[in-house]
Amino acid sequence: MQTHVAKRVEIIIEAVMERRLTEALTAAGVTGYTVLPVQGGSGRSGEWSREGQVGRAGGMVAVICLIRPERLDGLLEAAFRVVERHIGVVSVTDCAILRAERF
Amino acid sequence: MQTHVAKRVEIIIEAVMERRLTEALTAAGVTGYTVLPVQGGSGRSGEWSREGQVGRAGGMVAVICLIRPERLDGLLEAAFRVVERHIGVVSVTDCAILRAERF
Amino acid sequence: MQTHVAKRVEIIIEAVMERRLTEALTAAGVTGYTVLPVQGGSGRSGEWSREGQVGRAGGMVAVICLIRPERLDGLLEAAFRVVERHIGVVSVTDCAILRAERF
Amino acid sequence: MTGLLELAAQNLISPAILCFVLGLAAALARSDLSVPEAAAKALALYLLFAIGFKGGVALVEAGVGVQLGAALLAGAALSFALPFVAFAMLRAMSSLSPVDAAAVAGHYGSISIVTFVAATASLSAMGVAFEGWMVAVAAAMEVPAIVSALWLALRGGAAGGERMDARLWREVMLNGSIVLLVGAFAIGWITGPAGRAEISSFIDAPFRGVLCLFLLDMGLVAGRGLRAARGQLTGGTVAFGVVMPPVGAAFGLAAGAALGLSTGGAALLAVLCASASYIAVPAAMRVALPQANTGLALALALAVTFPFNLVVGIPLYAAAAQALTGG
Amino acid sequence: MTGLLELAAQNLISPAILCFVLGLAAALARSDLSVPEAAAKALALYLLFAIGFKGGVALVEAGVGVQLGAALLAGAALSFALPFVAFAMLRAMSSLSPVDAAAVAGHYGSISIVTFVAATASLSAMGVAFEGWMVAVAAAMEVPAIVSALWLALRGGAAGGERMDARLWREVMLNGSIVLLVGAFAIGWITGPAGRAEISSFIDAPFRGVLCLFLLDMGLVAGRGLRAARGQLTGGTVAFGVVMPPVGAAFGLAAGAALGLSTGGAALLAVLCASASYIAVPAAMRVALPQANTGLALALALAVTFPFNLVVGIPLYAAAAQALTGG
Amino acid sequence: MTGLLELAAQNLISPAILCFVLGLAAALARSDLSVPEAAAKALALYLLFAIGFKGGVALVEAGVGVQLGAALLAGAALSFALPFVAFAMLRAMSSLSPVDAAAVAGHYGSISIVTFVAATASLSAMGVAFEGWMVAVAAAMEVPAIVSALWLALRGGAAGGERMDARLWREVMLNGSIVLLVGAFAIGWITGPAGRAEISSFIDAPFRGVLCLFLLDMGLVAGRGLRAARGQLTGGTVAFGVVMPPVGAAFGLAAGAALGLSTGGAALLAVLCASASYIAVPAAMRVALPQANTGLALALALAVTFPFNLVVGIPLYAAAAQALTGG
Ligand SMILES: Nc1ncnc2c1ncn2[C@@H]1O[C@H](COP(=O)(O)O)[C@@H](O)[C@H]1O
Ligand SMILES: Nc1ncnc2c1ncn2[C@@H]1O[C@H](COP(=O)(O)O)[C@@H](O)[C@H]1O
Ligand SMILES: Nc1ncnc2c1ncn2[C@@H]1O[C@H](COP(=O)(O)O)[C@@H](O)[C@H]1O
Ligand code: NA
Ligand code: NA
Ligand code: NA
Repeated sequence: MQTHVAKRVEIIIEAVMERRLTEALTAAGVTGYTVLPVQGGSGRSGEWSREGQVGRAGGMVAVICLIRPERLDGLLEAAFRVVERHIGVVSVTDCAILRAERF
Repeated sequence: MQTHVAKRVEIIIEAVMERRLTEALTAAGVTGYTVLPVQGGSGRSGEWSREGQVGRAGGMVAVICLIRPERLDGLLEAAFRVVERHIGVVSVTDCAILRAERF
Repeated sequence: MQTHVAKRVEIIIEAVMERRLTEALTAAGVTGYTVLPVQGGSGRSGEWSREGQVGRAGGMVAVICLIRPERLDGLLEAAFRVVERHIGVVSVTDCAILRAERF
Repeated sequence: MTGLLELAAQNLISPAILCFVLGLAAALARSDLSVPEAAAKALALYLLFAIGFKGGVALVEAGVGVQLGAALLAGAALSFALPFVAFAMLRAMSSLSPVDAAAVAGHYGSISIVTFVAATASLSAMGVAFEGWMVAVAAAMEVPAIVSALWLALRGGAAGGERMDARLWREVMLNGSIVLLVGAFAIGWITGPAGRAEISSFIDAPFRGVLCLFLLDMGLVAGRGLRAARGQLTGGTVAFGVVMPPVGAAFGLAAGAALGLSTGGAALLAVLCASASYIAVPAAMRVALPQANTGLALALALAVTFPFNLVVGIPLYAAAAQALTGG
Repeated sequence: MTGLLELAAQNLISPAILCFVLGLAAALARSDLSVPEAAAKALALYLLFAIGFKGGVALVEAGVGVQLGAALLAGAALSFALPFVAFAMLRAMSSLSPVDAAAVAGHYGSISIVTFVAATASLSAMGVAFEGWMVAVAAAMEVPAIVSALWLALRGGAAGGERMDARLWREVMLNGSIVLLVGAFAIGWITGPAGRAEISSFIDAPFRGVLCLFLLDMGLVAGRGLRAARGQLTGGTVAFGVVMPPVGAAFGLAAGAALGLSTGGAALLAVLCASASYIAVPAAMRVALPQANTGLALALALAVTFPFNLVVGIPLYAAAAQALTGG
Repeated sequence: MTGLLELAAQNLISPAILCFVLGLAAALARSDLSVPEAAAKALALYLLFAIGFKGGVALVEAGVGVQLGAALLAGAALSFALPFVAFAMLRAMSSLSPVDAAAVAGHYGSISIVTFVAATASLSAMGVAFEGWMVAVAAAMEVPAIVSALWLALRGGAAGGERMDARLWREVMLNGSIVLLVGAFAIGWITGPAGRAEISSFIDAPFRGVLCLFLLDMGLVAGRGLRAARGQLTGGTVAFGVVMPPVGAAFGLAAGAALGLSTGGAALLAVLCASASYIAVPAAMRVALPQANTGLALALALAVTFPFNLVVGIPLYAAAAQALTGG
């Protein structure tokens, strides 16, 4: 099948920052994203798990964004401004997509 | 460790189409897949979130499929026939897998 | 933006083995990981879905680990010792990360 | 007329309606108040089980009669016919494409079980009796509208997948809420008043309180739907969302009178005709009519018609039924 | 004999059993009816808490005596011994490998708390009294069977990981359902009748209704299990699934009589011996015996033995206990 | 003094407290017992709705008076002022950085609604009357402390994002628990005793039982928090966690006496001042003060101060209020 080169950006970030991040992405011209729930994790700031949460303060989400390669830098800069001072990680993978007219 | 070249296909699709998709994948010779819940997202058809859902009509899922490279085309064609007329995205990444005898 | 080469390891494993896996990862020097819930799947041992579960015996989780390339082998060996006799899959993707000082 | 206004005012200040208003206001103000998806589904299961079960028990007391059969047939026929009425109105009142109009029409032919539940609670509070087995009529009205909608869409130029294949047909007929409603009805019918006595402190005592929490969630969902669909809800479609319910209700009242239902029964049939589906139909439409704008249909059903019926419709149809049946 | 059949028929048309049947039928018909995972877990927490708490309160009234100690020991011994019986039967009746047979045997030595809860509800409905603290015996019977099963598996040729390491041991002893059951028992015992009075409208009034919804979910799960395991459920294993319960029950009845338990107490001990675990044991087996086919064990326990006990077993064991104890 | 000890002992062996202890013990023993997140949230929604609604109904009976207004103002002022007290104590007692101390201080100025609910249950059990509308004061005390904490953090050297921007301000004011509490209060006030009668078997009868299950979960969460934060909870911070509550309570008692509240009302104001937030404040701090160690603040609030108040504090403050108001 005909596929097109793209980038898959995965941003794992605190749930309280989700809206701020997706708005920043949209402002940076991103046309779509998908949010996955996160059940737990560990990092420099210690270990946590969804079961031990009260309120939303501690939870995290994973935001996945498929974009054309030329948009990557704009996206990363927008994302970075949001995550900069917060915990979380950002990774980028090369990928191929179907239906490129959608992106 | 000994790893083997493979493809990781990620299909984000409406929950109502999940069974149709996984059956099509199985029919196309796929030996395994994993379904992740999706919490929300945004695309050409607007923004949605699991919290705002009644019934299953609006939710989405992410189906992940690790396959040998030679099977990729069959899988994509099968997947495409299901998603074609529906909202959702399909991406493919190169990856390496352990225990290739399982695939 | 400045990115750094890294590996993204995704381990899909039975929920009962989650703690054993994350402890093995930590022992192998992994500094962080994220656990995603899994809703269902299919493989050599058949099909399952979270809705059909009683207790934790049948569920699975996806553990995602971003690491520096030189740590990959240690991680895979640690992971393999845990998953070896169990069902589940392990895949590795090349990726780029922001904020490499965190890994 | 005073009686009617009083009824409406009384209805308005019940905890249940106010909970809906609270949810709506919270969502419009973008509060992060939310009912977890699993909890909302559990509340729905409870309401479906309780209302179905009570209906079945009521059937034991009433006996299976010709009237029940006639009401089931009438309900199915209304569900089948109303999408044509709705389609015509939509084409006249709005600029929706034929396919979108067909999808919306399907939602309005089918029913909203929560509106039904709220109506039974209101009638009980007003002391108006109704046929307990009316819930079976509700179940019979869920599906036929889907068939009409797909037919209208095909005629309206939809291509390809919008056939009602056997699989979709099975999915629709066996969707969870129908199965639970009908199953609980059967269980109530089999176990009868003895069964009801056994679980009464579960299905009767907390019923209204659970309805309050459920309506809180419905308000939240409706409010989010409104915000998501702000761009799409044109004047024409919104007008349809408040005009269609009384039109549907008129059909229901006429049928109820023809069937010789009690005042409450006629009011409930009116409520069923007036209400719009937001569970079974959207799911079927997403599969069969993926190109239709189901977001719009859902927003209309949930954020316009549902509150209209809850606040204005239920007391209105009840008053009309009273006038009509002289009850 | 008439009395027995009547009992069974009565049992069959209770709302609880019919809810199970509804769930089973819905799953077999592939309806999308489902109880969210979180809601099902919450219902289970409620049932465990309520049954444990009531047991503890009952102990205040009965007093801690020699009989309780003896019953706990007998329960643990039965749980330890029954896997050997089950293993021998499985090797004779089916073609399961030793390791798979050991895994299944472990499930049958342990207990199903929902079967126990359903049995207490049936006994109460029949007006048969029982020792309230029997729930403590249930807790004592959860784990020993796992030890026997692992021993049998090792002897049967399982290699490597199937040692019961300290960590697994702790996980099994402190699994959520045991901790909640024993903890609620202790709380009931400490707070006594005054504590029960305080929360009675939470743990008593809605109890049977909650059980109905829970059994609806169990039916759904059992039905899905049946569909998933259709290929693996051979005649031999299914036969084992309905023969083993009465065999286990016979052991339980004998022990109950020897201990001098009341009619209801003996019946409950029989139910515990007859029932098969589907929570604690499968989790332990996945860790310690990953090569065993736990899917098969789970399908047998849930989709064959659980309904058998629910529908046929409970009234049967109750009648046998009545005959035996002359109660 | 005997009366006080008796009260404390009585409080200790209530099912609710014992459920908390069970959860705490289970988590510390690393049992896998857990309440699903959705179920815990649903229980919280129930408690907030019930307590808010009852408060609103109580206001109908009491009438809106000057005392309510004064109490709301006093509550807001206390919430605003207490972080300064807490900050000073933390700087003296521990080696926390100014920013971390400010974050912790913010938690202690705000309130824990579960502690409040548990206190109302204890007071009812002791037969001590209180102003039903005190729950409105609780709502008024949630937010002001956040403003003080951010000001303290800025003064203490925090850089950049720790401004309270309009968006964060809205998020905090409209956080779900405030909206539900205030909304339910309004609904109770509008529908009055008639509304309460309608849903009493939902919000009154099972209330204490639901509180038990909720406290079980709080115990689990507190235990997990303790294990996660073991390294960070130094002697100084733990000492603060048990010294700050009585200090806060003293302010509350004084204000209560000055306002002329009843014995129970003064006790509840003390409880509000003594308790520490673990929902609204942590979320605001994560956004506005990401560099602060909110894990420590949460562990202190949940795993030190919450149990202290539950077990020791509530009876202590009640006894003090009794002595003070001579009630
Ligand atoms: N190396 C990593 N791989 C995957 N996820 C990570 C990694 N490091 C951190 N995370 C995730 O990011 C969260 C915060 O990390 P940190 O900022 O290091 O405390 C963790 O709880 C994990 O969910
Ligand atoms: N570029 C994208 N990256 C990630 N997910 C996307 C993207 N575009 C769409 N999606 C997902 O697919 C769903 C439907 O997209 P659409 O068909 O564009 O409305 C969205 O709600 C997202 O969950
Ligand atoms: N090829 C695959 N791609 C993605 N997930 C897989 C694949 N194979 C197996 N899995 C996942 O691993 C689980 C166990 O697989 P198995 O060990 O083959 O029974 C399945 O239920 C899936 O969730
Ligand atoms: Na209708
Ligand atoms: Na057994
Ligand atoms: Na406070």
